[in-house]
Amino acid sequence: MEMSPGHFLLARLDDVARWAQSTSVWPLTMGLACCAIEMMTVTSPEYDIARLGSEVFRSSPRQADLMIVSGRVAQKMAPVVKRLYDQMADPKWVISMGACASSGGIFDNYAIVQGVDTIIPVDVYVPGCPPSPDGLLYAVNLIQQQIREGGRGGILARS
Amino acid sequence: MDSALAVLNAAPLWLVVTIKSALLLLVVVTTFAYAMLAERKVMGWMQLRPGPNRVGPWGLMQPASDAAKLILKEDLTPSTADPLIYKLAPFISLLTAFSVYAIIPFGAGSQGTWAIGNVDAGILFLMAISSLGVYGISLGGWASGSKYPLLGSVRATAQMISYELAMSLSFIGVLILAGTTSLDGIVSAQARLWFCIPQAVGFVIYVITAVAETNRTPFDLVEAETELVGGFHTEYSGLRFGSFFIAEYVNMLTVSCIATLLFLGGWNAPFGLTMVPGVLWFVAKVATFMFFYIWLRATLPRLRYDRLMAFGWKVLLPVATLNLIVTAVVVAVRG
Amino acid sequence: MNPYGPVAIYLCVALAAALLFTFLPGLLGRKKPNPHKMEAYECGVEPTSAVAGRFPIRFYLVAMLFVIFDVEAASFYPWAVQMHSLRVFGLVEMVVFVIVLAIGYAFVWKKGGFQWR
Amino acid sequence: MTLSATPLTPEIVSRDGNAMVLSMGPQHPSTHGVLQIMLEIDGETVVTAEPEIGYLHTGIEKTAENLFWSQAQTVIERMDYLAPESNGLCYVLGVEKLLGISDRIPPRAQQIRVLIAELTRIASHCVWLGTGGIDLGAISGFFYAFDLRENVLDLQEAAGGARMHPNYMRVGGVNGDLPSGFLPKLDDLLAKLPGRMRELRGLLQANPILQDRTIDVGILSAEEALQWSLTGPALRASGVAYDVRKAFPYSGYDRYEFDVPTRTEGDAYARFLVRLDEIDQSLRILKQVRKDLDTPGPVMIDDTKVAAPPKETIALSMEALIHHFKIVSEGFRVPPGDVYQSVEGPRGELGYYIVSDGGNRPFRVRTRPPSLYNLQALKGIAPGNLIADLVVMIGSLDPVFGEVDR
Amino acid sequence: MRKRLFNVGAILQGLSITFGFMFKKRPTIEYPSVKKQHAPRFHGLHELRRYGDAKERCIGCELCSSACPANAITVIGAENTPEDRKSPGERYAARYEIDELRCIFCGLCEEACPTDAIVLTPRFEMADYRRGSFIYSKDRLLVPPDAGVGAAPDDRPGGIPSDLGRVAEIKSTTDVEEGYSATHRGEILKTERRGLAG
Amino acid sequence: MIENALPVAIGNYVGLSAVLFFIGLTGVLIRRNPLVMLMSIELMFNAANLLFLAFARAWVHNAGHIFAFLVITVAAAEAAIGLAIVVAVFRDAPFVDVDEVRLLKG
Amino acid sequence: MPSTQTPPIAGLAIDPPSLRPPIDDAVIERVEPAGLHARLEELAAGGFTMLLDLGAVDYPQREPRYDVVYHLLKLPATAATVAEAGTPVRMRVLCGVPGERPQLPSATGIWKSADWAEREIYDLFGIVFEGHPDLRRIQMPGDWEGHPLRKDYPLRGPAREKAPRPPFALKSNVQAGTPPTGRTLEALQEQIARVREEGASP
Amino acid sequence: MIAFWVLSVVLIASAVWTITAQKPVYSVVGLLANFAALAILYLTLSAEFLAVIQLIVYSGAILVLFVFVIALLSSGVAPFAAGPNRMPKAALPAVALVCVALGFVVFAVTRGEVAIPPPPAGSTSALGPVGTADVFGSVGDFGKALFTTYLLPFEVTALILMVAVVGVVLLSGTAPAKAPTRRRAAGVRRELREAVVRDGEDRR
Ligand code: SF4
Ligand code: SF4
Ligand code: SF4
Repeated sequence: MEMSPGHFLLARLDDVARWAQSTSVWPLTMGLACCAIEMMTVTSPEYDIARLGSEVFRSSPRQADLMIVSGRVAQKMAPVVKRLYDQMADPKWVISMGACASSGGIFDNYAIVQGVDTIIPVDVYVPGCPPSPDGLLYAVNLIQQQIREGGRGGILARS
Repeated sequence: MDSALAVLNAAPLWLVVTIKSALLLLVVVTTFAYAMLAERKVMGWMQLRPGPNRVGPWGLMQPASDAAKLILKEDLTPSTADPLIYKLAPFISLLTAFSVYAIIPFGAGSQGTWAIGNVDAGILFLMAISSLGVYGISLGGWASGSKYPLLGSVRATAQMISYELAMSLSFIGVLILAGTTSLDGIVSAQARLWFCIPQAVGFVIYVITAVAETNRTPFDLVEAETELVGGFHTEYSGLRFGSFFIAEYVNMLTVSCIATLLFLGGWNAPFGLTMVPGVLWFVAKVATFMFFYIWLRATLPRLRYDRLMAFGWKVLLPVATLNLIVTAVVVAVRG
Repeated sequence: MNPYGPVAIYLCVALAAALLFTFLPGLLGRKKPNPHKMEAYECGVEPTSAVAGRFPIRFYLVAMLFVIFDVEAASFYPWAVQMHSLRVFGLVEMVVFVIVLAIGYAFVWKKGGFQWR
Repeated sequence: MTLSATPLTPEIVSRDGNAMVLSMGPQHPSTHGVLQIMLEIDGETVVTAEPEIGYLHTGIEKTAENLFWSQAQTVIERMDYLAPESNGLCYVLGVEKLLGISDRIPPRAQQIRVLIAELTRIASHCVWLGTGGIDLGAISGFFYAFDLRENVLDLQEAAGGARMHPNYMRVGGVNGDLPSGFLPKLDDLLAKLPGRMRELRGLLQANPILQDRTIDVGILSAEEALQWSLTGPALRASGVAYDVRKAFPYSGYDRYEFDVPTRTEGDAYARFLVRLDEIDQSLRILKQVRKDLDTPGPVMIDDTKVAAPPKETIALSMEALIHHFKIVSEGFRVPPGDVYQSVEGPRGELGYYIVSDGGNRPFRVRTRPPSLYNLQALKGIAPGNLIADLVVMIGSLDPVFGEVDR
Repeated sequence: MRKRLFNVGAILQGLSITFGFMFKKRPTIEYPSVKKQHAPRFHGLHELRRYGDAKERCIGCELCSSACPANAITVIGAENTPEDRKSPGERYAARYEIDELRCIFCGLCEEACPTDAIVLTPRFEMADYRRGSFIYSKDRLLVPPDAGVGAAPDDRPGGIPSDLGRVAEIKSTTDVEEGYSATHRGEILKTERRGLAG
Repeated sequence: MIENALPVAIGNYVGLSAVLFFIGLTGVLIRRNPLVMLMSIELMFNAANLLFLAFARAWVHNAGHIFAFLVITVAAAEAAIGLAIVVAVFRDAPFVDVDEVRLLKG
Repeated sequence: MPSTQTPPIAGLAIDPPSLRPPIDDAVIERVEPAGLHARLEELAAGGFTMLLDLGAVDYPQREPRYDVVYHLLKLPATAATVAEAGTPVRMRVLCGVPGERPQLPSATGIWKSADWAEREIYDLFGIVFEGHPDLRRIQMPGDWEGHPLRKDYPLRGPAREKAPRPPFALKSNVQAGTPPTGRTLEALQEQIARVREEGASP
Repeated sequence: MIAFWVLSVVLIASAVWTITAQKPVYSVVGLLANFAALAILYLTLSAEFLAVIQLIVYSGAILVLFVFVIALLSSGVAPFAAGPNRMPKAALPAVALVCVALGFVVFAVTRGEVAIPPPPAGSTSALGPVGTADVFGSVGDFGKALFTTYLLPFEVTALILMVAVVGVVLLSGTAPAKAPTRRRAAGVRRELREAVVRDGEDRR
């Protein structure tokens, strides 16, 4: 494909932007259930998500890039999760961590939302109950990969 | 090299100064970035983990990527906020944080001090400018139109002004000894004895207030994530939030510089080790002070708000006053 | 050159830099507003009420006391610088000054002005 | 009358001139999950605190009614997710009582149960210690504690196959003997633990700021503690030495020597100390169990009515195959009746009231959630304190919302 | 009580402890480059086994499906035909699907299987971008023909092999280090990365 | 380098000071918000200070500085007391309007 | 396509507590609703300082339909050592509640901790506790309909129970639009191609 | 020279902004700019120390107090934040008069028609460039004057400040904040909660 120099420059800039966004994914401090403990564990010495530049857990959705829905989303909690997602500043990503968040898991019942993707868009699903912390690290890797290779983000409006 | 100097000499003064200023700002911002990285790494080491190490070699590109990310982040203004003040607040914070470096000398050469402006009332200007730093926080929290930021900013303002008092009092001891308000003069007054020895009490007070003024653990009640979510900057996103962040770290750097200048002998070499250039000594002292900051953060829990205020007013203020009276007595008696 | 000349230039540069830092994101960040995003944050629930409520008097008090004691601190500066020449005279002066203020300080203490709960 | 927010605001404000209503949680870094507390604050002082729970209501009890007895254990473990195996143990003990096989559990299985339960307690207290430290702003403690927890979880993973919900306890014993290489690893942990505890105590327990933040915060007298049905460390910190392991021993706990640490102050610091001491006591128990574990033996009851025969036998005997099919495809039946069984979980008395109607699924599993009752006491102790103290109080009560909300 | 705050000694002790930790060995596993070796019993991604002679172990008995508390397994058995014997027994699984997103990795299926056909391996890297890609059907669960373990039973009733309980201990028939080809995700990503991301 | 004369004629300073003073005065007159009124008063104080300093500079005499300092001190005290009154009076009032204050009107 | 799940074996016991085997877990007492409050007060005064637990069970085929179960613990506040605590007495008080307009007096006046437990029973079973200071739903959102732990409440809730389930992949909840089965490499690639054409959707 | 005119424009503009701004906070920002400009103006007048004090006391303390009071008192609630801005009718002529007088004064003074009184005898110190040690307007110079010639006013400031402290404390009436009792009326709690807990129906 032909590219004008300007376009080329823009594309490179876009690459840089994507690199920056992918290496500085700050998660939102939001724990829901058991998975949240494993989410905390990724910061622990053994796994240390800091290595990937993501240890800056922000409690305010305004400053976070990544929402890790870690655990079961109850019907009562669903509006809260949605609101928090809405309140995050763009660009933002979502990891649905664990069976419960992704599909309801074993709790196919009245109380649990059957998959958080019914209320907010999910970028990466992590199966497991709970996923091991390295499984979550893998998911963070996938998010990074996605940002770098064409997901939301960058400077060219692509969404 | 020579030709470069020649060009410099030929250039009009204002241009030289502008270039110098820009360079200095660049240095300050870079130092901030790596101070932050250093904090993350040192904290990591103290916590049994390596810290950022995958973004660039040894994680050295981490600050760059964080900054670029923050720039590209959506910039939000909540509808409850007062848009003008909301946008002004981080600007004020940043401006005051940067401004201080106009008068901070980093070393002395044959042609005088290495500073943008070597002002006679240097230390007073430090105080004046840093006393403006509180606006960013108080206005920012208020303008967000949200409860957590409001609470955070009220706390922050109260804390910062309380400790500012003790901080200025701790300077006065140094002033008495040095007899001048120029930073240059204060450093030269320490050629033989660093003021952290005769002014030990003042130094301790200064360290405490410095930590409190920059809202760091154990005085980080302003941000106190676990109590007030994000404190005054809860509603800020992107680089506006980043500005507060930068301001905080630049302030950290500033107080480290001040500690070095006022109490640790500035660029004076210890033990007569003069073969190492003074600037390096200066940098080393600042770095040590910064390390101490990080170390504290890795170790200590946070004080409770009422304790903090009571400590500032009931302990630090009288002790600082006493300290300077005692200093004055000594000076008056011994001359 | 007047030493404040470079300072002024530096301040202008700093001003420009600060402007750049704080107003750049407004240009570069993409905006995608939605109604919830514009709401004030309150831990994920609807804002419970407009930001309202008054703060207890001790918060005001601290600011007011600060103003007063800050003036006190400000008047220490010239004194400190002149201490070497003023000697005992200056000392006495200042002790008087401090004692007068200490009365006020003690009064506040006694009235519980430094009591935060 | 339901009042909507906008018109009410002035009323709330004017009630005594200076109130602000603030929602702390459900997403708040220090509510340890999804607790919401509606606060009426006066500056920084809490006037009224109204906890609102249910943000994690999972319908576990209902789901359990729809699963086989053995399958139900998987959901039950997910209640107190910091101590899954305490849940599992309690449930299993209850079902065994209903089945009338309590006496026939092999001793080695019981030892392993005690081992896993105590490991779980340590892991759980590590999480509490870490997050409690974070609440107070002492971040490093979090990492040291989680490093310790990681070692415990490695053991759990080796034995049960999963880090958090291994489903290792089984009706009739445990699921498989300890794997090879487990005991040396356990020894490593036992060797590492005292040193790490010393460091943690040095860093946290001795820290004057931490003491200042916790001492005299959230005081509950013994009477109050009983009124609020506090159990576990929270009750023992108020001076009542009630420990299910001593009062109603199970799984052979009466064979081990350990103390029940108590304190009388009843404040957050006392709860903190009691938990730390409990880790030490767990270590003591672990050392004793470790000695027993050298003797091999069966770990599962030999009763094809409740436990599928070992897989190796399936290939050999038709009968075993049929039992296997029956147990797997329709589960086992439990005679009708009801039973209350409790164990000492890390948070207190964890109990199950189990009702069976004779079918292959539980008719009702009612949990006695220690966190729910412990957390409820917050209503009593929160008012009049600072927000910062509230954070400490929540931390010191150590609620787990999987269990509070179930 | 306030005196407590001035206990400088304790603060110094705390400082020395954190300082000391700087020089301890760090237990960190550098994840993407080094992978944690999970315990053999670890409940990770499922795998459907074959015998050494490449016949499928699964006999389509649906026990795993009924043991599964999360209803994550769907098995539809079919009769083997003499021309095309998929498994040694009479029946085989015509369709075998696991919804890995539903699955809670409890291991009950593995325990239920009378032929050790379904096992949980220590693979933990299962995350993916689309919900649909978590329905693991036979083509992704079944190990490659050359990865079979154990000798197939000849005439045992129902095709129950004699190596029960032992092959389940071998938790990974495909090499862990070799990139999880069982999921096919690697290849797809390699060719189609940009498309997958939303 | 050393400028012994004022940068501009002293009259300009007087004028500027007067303008500032009257702006402050106008503020006090037209605003009913006590905070803004107090701020306007501060403006007036500052106008006075400017004059002090301008004359001090013109005459190279210290007294102006001393008096400006005293003015600042008084202004600080005034602000603290003034705001204390505002807070005391208006803490419980829904509106801030000095006309609404019966207390002051007797 | 029939489910492969084996149907449950329903138990036959209508009133399991009456059939219980001799298990020594607590002193059991059955009380009529009318006498409940008095009895509880008596017990509390008699040393049962702690309300260990308060739960309910629904026996749909029995009358009275609900059992509210109080577990009490006799534990002196002065039990400062394990020896003093000894083996406390555990007591179970069962109280049948009729299915029509189930009501009971509240125990919040006796033990503070009954507060949330009673709210929970109200929420999940619909049993009203008279005299409770603040009887609201606690686990479910305030506008929830029905009482989930009643036996006649479907596991998945009334709304979802009626919704049609996808024909194949019975057990998964894959949303419509993804191919139901046979997720081969080709199918995935096909899907990817489609997605790219449509321009990535969220 | 240039500085003076630029600064006067800034000064007047910010002063006008201060008294006309809609919200008190805007006034504060205006005043902040005003004070900063004034400080620079002081510098051009060789009043180094006063410039610093201007920043420290006015900008750093008094204005912070204003911000604080606004933040605490109004907390962003509309009526307080904006404040009534009515101009009493009676004040109109006064304002007009003031404007006329103002115009006259400015006109007269800039034309030099008002006689500037001559300097009193005896200046204090040398006049160096601002920012060099111990010259007119520097800290040292100021200190010397304040602590010798003008000692009395200095000690009087202490008195003023002391009185202010006492006044502030008395006005604030700081009865030590009583910890609210644990038992507040259940009614309050209930009302609070009903208002606060999300309820679908009443919301619009
Ligand atoms: S997926 Fe498992 S571990 Fe995660 S929240 Fe659900 S039940 Fe807990
Ligand atoms: S591991 Fe458990 S949940 Fe997963 S498929 Fe097997 S039985 Fe079902
Ligand atoms: S239990 Fe084993 S043999 Fe039976 S269908 Fe499942 S995998 Fe196949």
